[in-house]
Amino acid sequence: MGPTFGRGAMTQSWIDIKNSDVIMVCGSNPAENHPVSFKWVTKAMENGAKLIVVDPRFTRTASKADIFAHLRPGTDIAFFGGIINYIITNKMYHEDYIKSYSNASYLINPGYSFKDGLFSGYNDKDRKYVTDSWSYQTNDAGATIKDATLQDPACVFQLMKQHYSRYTPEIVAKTCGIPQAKFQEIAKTFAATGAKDKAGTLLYAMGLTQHTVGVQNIRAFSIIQILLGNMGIAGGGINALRGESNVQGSTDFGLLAGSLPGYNNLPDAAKHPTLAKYKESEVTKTGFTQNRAKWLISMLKAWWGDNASADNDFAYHYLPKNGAGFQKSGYTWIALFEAMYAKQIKGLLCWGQNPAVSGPNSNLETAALEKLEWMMVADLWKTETAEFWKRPGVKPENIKTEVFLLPAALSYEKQGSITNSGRLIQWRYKATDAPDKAKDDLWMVDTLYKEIKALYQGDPNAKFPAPILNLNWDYGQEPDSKMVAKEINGYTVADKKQLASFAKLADDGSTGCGNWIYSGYFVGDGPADNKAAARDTKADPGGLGLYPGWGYSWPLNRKIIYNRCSCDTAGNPWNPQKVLVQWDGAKWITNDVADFGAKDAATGNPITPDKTASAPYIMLAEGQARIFVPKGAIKDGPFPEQYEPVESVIKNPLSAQQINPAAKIWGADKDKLTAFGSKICPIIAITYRVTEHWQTGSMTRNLPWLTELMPEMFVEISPVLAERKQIAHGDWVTVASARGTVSARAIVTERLQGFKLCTGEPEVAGMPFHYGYTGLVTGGPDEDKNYSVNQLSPHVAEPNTGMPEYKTFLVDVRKAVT
Amino acid sequence: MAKAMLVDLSKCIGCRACQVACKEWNQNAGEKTENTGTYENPPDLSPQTWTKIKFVEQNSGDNVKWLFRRMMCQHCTDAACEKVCPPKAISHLETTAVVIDQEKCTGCKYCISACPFNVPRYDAADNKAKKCTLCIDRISNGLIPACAKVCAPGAVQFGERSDMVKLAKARMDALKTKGVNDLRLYGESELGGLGVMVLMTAAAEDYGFPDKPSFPVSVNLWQDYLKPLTIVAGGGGILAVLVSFIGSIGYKHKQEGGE
Amino acid sequence: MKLSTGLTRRTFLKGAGAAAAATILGDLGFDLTPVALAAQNLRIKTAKENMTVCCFCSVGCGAIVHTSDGKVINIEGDPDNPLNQGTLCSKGQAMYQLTKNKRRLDTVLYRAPGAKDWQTKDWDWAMKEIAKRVKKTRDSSFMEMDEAGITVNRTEAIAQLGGAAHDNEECYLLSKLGRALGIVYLEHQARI
Amino acid sequence: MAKQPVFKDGQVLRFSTAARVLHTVHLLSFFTLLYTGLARLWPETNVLLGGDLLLGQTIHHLAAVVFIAVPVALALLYPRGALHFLKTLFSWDKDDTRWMIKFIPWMIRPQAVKLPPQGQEKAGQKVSAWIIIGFCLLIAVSGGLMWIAQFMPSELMKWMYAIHDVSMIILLFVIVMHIYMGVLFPATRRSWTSMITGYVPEEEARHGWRKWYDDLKKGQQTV
Repeated sequence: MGPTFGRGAMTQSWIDIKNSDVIMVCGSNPAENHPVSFKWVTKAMENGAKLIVVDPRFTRTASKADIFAHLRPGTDIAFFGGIINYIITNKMYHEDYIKSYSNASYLINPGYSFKDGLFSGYNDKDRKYVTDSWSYQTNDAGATIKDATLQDPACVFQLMKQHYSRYTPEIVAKTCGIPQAKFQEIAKTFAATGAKDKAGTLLYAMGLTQHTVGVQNIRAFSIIQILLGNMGIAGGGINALRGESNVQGSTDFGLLAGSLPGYNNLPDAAKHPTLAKYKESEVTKTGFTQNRAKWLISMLKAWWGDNASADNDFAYHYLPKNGAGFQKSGYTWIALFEAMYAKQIKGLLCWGQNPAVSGPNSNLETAALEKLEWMMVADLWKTETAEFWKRPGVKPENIKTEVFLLPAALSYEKQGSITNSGRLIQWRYKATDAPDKAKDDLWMVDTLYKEIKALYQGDPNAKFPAPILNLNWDYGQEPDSKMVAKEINGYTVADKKQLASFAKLADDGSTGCGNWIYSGYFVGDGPADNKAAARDTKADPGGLGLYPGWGYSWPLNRKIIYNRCSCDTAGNPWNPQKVLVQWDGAKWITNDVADFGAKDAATGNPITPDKTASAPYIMLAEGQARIFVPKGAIKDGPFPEQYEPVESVIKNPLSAQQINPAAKIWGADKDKLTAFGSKICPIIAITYRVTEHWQTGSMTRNLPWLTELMPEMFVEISPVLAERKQIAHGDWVTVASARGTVSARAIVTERLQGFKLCTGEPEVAGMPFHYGYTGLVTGGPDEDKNYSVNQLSPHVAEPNTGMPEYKTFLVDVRKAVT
Repeated sequence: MAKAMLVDLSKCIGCRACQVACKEWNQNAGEKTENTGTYENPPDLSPQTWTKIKFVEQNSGDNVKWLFRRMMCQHCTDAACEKVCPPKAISHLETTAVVIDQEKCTGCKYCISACPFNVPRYDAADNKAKKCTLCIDRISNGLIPACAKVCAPGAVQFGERSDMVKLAKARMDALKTKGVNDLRLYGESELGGLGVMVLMTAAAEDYGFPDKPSFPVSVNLWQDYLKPLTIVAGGGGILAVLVSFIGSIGYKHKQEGGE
Repeated sequence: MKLSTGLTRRTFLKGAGAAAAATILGDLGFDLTPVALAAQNLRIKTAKENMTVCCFCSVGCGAIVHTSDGKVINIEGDPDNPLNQGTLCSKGQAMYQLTKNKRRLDTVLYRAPGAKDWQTKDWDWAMKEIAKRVKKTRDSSFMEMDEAGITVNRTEAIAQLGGAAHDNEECYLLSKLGRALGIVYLEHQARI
Repeated sequence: MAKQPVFKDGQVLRFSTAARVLHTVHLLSFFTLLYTGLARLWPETNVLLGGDLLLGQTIHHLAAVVFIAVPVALALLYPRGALHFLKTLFSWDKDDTRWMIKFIPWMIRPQAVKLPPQGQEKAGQKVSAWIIIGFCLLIAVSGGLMWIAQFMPSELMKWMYAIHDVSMIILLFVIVMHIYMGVLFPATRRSWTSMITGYVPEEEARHGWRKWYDDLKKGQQTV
């Protein structure tokens, strides 16, 4: 969503789902994995909304759906492409919306082309695209040439129309296994939200992202939402239902390769060797990102204080710079473990995570842990990661890794804030003490830093100690999360006064701010200054359930981003019943914080709607949603194209390219893949979560009330497959892929069915990924068995984000030989 | 006025928060279970498990239905358990909740076999019968039961009985317009009106409910006559004895005549 | 007494019900049946309410942790939180067992190379040892320049993972410390 | 058990020691069972145990075990005696039928009724024995099942409680008659002493159980 709209976050809040007219659930299972979101889906359905669920499996969400369809895993783009085609051919798109709020009218350079599955600029030696040809036509003054009538064959609209004309209902049936009648019904129902006063929303999760075409899956649906005018309106949008309580916060704070807090890119050795080069490529002329220099410099000030000043580029060189990474495949998750497996990584700091179960191809990843010299794990339990050296099938004496296991405190045994996936920051309080010696992570990080700093102070010939010694790090003897919050919020360096918002950030070093998007959430020491702790539930302007008085949504407590699009160019709301913002002729009425210039910052008088009509997507240089993504923002094509998963049993019906040409594939000895057409592993495997367990299960497999509900690892298969393999209900079976095996109980159910419309009628086997080999319940009775399904998943990844392909690979299911 | 609970199975998503909330509020322990080929666990109610969700899969043609049924005490107005309980340990409280007084219960297990919904369970640990109390400690302090509070989609509502019936009827009308058929508000009148009414979107049997719940014949026929018959037997015996005794006054051993 | 499925039994029961209710209403301390007595003491009546947000998925449901003198006695949904309005899911409702759980780690543990089991250590020792290893590995692998002669100031020998379940303030310090050490292999759950 | 002489100073041996032990045990345990059992219906009557129903239940279980174990043990110890007893119980002849016909008039005005000669057990005694033993068996079986009700199918158990209580009611009625016959009924009221000593006056035996008396005279050992 970042490349399409400018921000990578959920565009609505959870409560806003109740305002939707049609809810499409694809690649997620909210009733099971985000059950309380179903409070709002149920409310929407009570107001007459329709629920469409498209999933390889009939889930508990599907049990409540008005329309349900089985979809072959890995064919989401074919399905969405089919809907785009349906919308265009039936002219159900929202014409004024796409004309003024999207780049549909932009003309594209003739250099761009798409032939038989490949975009222009592909270099198959290093499986990468050179993306220069994907660019807008500009006149000699540098402005983009547009055709408002959308007829010019070179305009984005026509290129899109031509591109998706190949996605006919027949192709959708052949590829996805959805009967044409059912597909028409779904397309018609969802496309109806193209009407001005209708809102359609998508609830998606890892089901769409964990593919080698993950980003393009979301891109495809973004195009649908732009065409139907569903972005930026109440009840409309695209919602990533994220899995962890503060995964939004951890992503906002840059805990990812190549990322800094506030989504500023980590400097890249090749692209931004100096601060000047960084400003040149990262700071745009137009759009809100023209302020990026202020955000980065304020962060550098917050990190290195007085040691960051104009004359040393604000300690820009203290930041590590990204290189090519492991075998030029970057530093993301799989590259990290491949580097560890190749002995390049010697030490690991593992804070509250359990990669031995959650990482793909865990046989390789736990073998990689054995190659480490030392490793630190901070967690609440003895997790599989902490005890990888005594996992089934290995001899501890052969594993030389030192392991430090630090006891951590729980969410209500410490104080701080977390951000839900609707960008809402909420404050949490300490209710009770942590058990015995356990400490909260804030204390651990603080103590570790102080110990490291002491070592560097004591060693004159330490290597480049400056970034460590000069770090601005003083949060009290016992670190206080409130002091950290004040640093994150931002302050004026001179008098240490808290800033009200990022509007006042400067790039001259006069302000310090840990994370600009959080600026405004902790504006002082007073009780009302901790906005994350605000608990006013009365304010509900427009009755839309925005509740601005509860907690604080970044940025600036805005609930629905891109909300300028909820009105036409003249400022009249598309849907008078659900008003986010409205121009009343003289000024803007704002039920939600405006995501555009509503008032002139200097003079304070209102800005007329026509001025902001052309740039509702303020985080993009062109200010308009990108149906076509130009140049480098995306690595595998300006338009989403259907490709088969890396391990597939079917030939790609759309083009000669079998898999995503830019997909990342690694070649270590344990990275074996099932070749196309192999008969050994003919069954499509999908992995997922259940309500009763959470992620790797280390938290929930130690709770008797939850292990009672879901005690053992299981695999769900259709009666046809069960019959063919002589497997009965409740039998122990072995599931094997090219990389490993796992044993599981068989659940034979009609909720899974073979895909009769696809060639070879492939079957599907579904497995949860919560089980492992430590904890009150490991997933089965045998001590010496590892019940983690990720022993099967492959080390192949999506080109833009490096997201592994968990959701579809090939396995065989056999009766366990006991 | 009488309170009631409405369990709206058309909204239930089977997330089983009610099962955990019941255990958390009543501090009931988790049980050791195994996967028997279904999501449903534990397999049955028990002294520790006072409510659970039954997963029922129905396959008609290619479309699949997945029903979730809430097993719990239905708190009947005409409660078979209350009727048969010899030590009168079971009584109606707060006009709706049928509660077993743990002090008075002598573990005779009579209520277990009498219940038309097979709910009470015998706890060998303390020789008592255990079942859902409709969170009597919560509702008698103005709170709503733990399972009603926790239910996210709002499938479990608690309040005045009239409001619950109105709510259910409105929901059924809405569902009818959406084309859902064989709707039924189970418990509106059954057994004198169940304290826990169930809104069904399939036949009662599909969910595992008896279509017409009633007192087991043995209980109904028998329970009304137990006490009076005992008196009749005892009294009648004594009466017969008196008649014989009076009749044989003046009986002399010899008068009976030789053999 | 005829087979009373008709009114007599209902009225009788209603009477009984009323009688029972009377005892409740008449709870001015006299002749309370034991059950009614049990019904009175609500275990969270005098508890302190601490607000928190569920630690599992990212809906962000509010919850109340009831404690009495520092010990958790009950956790249930926070009715004021507009996101969940007092409701939770099965995991959120089981949060109570996270703190009262003998499987929770409560001491610092260390596993020596090749060892078969853990040894108990203390914080001071562990933190110093970890700091030593971080410094040794960082200094032995630190790259000030890359082959193209550009200052990069990074180490590719230390990886940092986690964590999506930390507080924002903890994530910030993890990010700050990681980058200050020059770590580029820095990932967490959002990636997988 | 020592061989007891059949005739001893004008008395005839009617009940062996085993029979008397069985009868006393049954007498005691029956009333305990009845008392503790009825406490279920009228808890207020449970005065002796201070209203402790649980104690009542435990005693009930204890007495039940005794009630069942003793006859079984004695039957095993004295199979011959037990067999004989059953044989006599289930022998039936014309005299017995005619006896039964006259039974009600005999009860109301014994002085006006002449009864046919009877064997070791009068017809009435045989019938009441059948009823008592039959329902005791029923009440034992249903009681046993009730004890482990949690393992039993609830459909079956629904009837066990009813059978248990019905048997109790019938037994109550029959026992009242049994006591009356043994202790109060003028025609037979002296026979309760025989349960203590085991002997009945020769004249009583001749009068009441003529056939049995003649057999004894002929030297048949019939106890």
